[in-house]
Amino acid sequence: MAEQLVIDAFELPKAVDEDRLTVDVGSWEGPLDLLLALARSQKVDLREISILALVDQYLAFINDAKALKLELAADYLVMAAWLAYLKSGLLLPKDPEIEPSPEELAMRLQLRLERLNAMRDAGARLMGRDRLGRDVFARPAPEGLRVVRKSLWDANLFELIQAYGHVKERAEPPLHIVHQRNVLTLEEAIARVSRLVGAAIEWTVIQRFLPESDDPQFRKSALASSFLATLELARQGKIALKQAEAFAPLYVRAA
Amino acid sequence: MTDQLPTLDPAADVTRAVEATLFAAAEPLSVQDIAAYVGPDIDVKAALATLTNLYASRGVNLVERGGKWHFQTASDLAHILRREREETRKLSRAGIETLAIIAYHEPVSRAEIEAIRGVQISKGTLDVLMEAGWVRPAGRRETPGRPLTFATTPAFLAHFGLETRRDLPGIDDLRAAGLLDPVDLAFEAMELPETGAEAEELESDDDHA
Amino acid sequence: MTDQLPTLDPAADVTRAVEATLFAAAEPLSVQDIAAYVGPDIDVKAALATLTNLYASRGVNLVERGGKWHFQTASDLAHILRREREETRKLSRAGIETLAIIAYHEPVSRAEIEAIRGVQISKGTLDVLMEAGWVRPAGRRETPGRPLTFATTPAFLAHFGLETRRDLPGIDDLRAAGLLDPVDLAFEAMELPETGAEAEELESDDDHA
Repeated sequence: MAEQLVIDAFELPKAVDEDRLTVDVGSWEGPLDLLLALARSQKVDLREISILALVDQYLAFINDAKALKLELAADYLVMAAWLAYLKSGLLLPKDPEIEPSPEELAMRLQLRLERLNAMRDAGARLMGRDRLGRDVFARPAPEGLRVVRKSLWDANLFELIQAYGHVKERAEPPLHIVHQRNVLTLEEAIARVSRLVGAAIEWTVIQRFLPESDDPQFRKSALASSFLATLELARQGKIALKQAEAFAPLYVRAA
Repeated sequence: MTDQLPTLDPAADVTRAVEATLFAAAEPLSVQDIAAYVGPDIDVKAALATLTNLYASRGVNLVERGGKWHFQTASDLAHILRREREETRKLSRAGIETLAIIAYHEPVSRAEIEAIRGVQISKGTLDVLMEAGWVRPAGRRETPGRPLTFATTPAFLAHFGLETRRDLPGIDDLRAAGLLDPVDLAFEAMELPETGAEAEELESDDDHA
Repeated sequence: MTDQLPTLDPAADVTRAVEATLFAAAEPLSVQDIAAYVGPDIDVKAALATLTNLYASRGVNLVERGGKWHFQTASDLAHILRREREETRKLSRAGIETLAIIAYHEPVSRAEIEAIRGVQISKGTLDVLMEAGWVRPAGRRETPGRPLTFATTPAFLAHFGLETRRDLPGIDDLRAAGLLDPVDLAFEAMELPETGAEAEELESDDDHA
């Protein structure tokens, strides 16, 4: 919890419009940047810096800015408040109940300043190097190296003959052949039903007239054909049909 | 060799300056151009002579063209500076169909290929087949218009593992192998993207328009 | 000098070929790139060593940057060549610092850059660095939120004349001083005398939040 607070205090508010900031408080990029500039003005190694003096410098700067009626960005004021708190903590007699200690907070601030300072120096040293295109130059108009792409075309015999097959098939009118299927044709069914009914006077359920088969598709076909056959034979007056209700068994007898 | 030691002598420094100036220039430079960089009191011509000599046997030479100087790679090394990269590419459907028609019907003219395919072929399709080394022009047919005909090459037979063209299976063989199964065609009709590609190829083929 | 005579010896021919390839190339080349041009059986590294040595004292030098090789003008001749050349567009202070942080800490996330700088990175800063070709996205960190990280490119090394990142000015000193470690880590590493003596676990107050 305490650790979290420390981090929060140091993670400075971020909703800063850089343009406005430049107008308001000079060329500093946020409070940490300003603090580093002030610290460097102490002209000592950052490790030797007096955090108390630094806090005073910062607060004085903020006060001056206020006196000049410059509009200060919120994060500068938050930092000022936080530094004022830090200062009081450092000056007042030690209170062991305050965690983290003001000394720890001061140390963390110093570590942050050292890191920012190190990167600022590193950036300056990078920029000072002999840079390609500014101090040293590559050949501006090289002949260039050419890559000649040579295609190896890939196709196999199967693809070749399959392609030819497709061409021929597309060019010739397609011939559609329906596969032989195991069915009982209507003609067969009419012949079969009329033969089996014969002169029977008993009502007989239609299933009795169907041929035996293990093929369920054929049985379905036989039932459909035989049903149509009974309708046709009834129309011709050769047989009579009887059904008690829808989906009830259908009975057949000679007329 | 002297050019490997740090140069202490002023002439060498001048040579270095001229060398760097020529190297960094986007265009060939005249003696006056160079002098504008290295300074007016410098014997640019002497430096150029030194450099020309120094680079004469190197991979890079200093050359003069029309009073302007520039570095260029040695002409005998030109073959190195182009590298061939082989890429395996799949023949398009139009390509393989055209190749098949040529193989089965050779010698065959472009119009005949189109009649068999039922669609026009783009110029690029035959180019690709000839680039692959599988198809060659096979003389003109003595009919009106004297159309150019095409035939396959020995490289075609070699690539497809055929002794002769007679090894190509006949139409009946194809049908027996199921390659002419109408179901195949039905499937093909469903492959819309392929149909689209074919149409695009036709659109881009403006000499048939 | 031997390099002024027509070369008959194979090693010299190899050196000439590597020289011409590098000279003609529009971009710095790796050893593999060069081998693709001059041939696979060539000792490119030996040729590069020979050329580096040969050109060391010349107006043009052969340099290695991030594993890639190119010729460039000698840095001591900058004063001659800088004239009439437009200064490369000036990088903002934010841009310079961000570039330095990425170079010295890579791979580094945006939040980590912001933690060091104490301000949010404004929108264009990373864009400018990436547009210059100096910074690239370097994958996501496997921590909550999977933040994207950034790192420098070979072009960064080439531009700033660095053979590798180990040549970054002062990087060894900074690392030894712990200045490349996060504040938390650095703080834990420090032995604060009073921590052991006085710290008692207490409820923290939060009125300074």
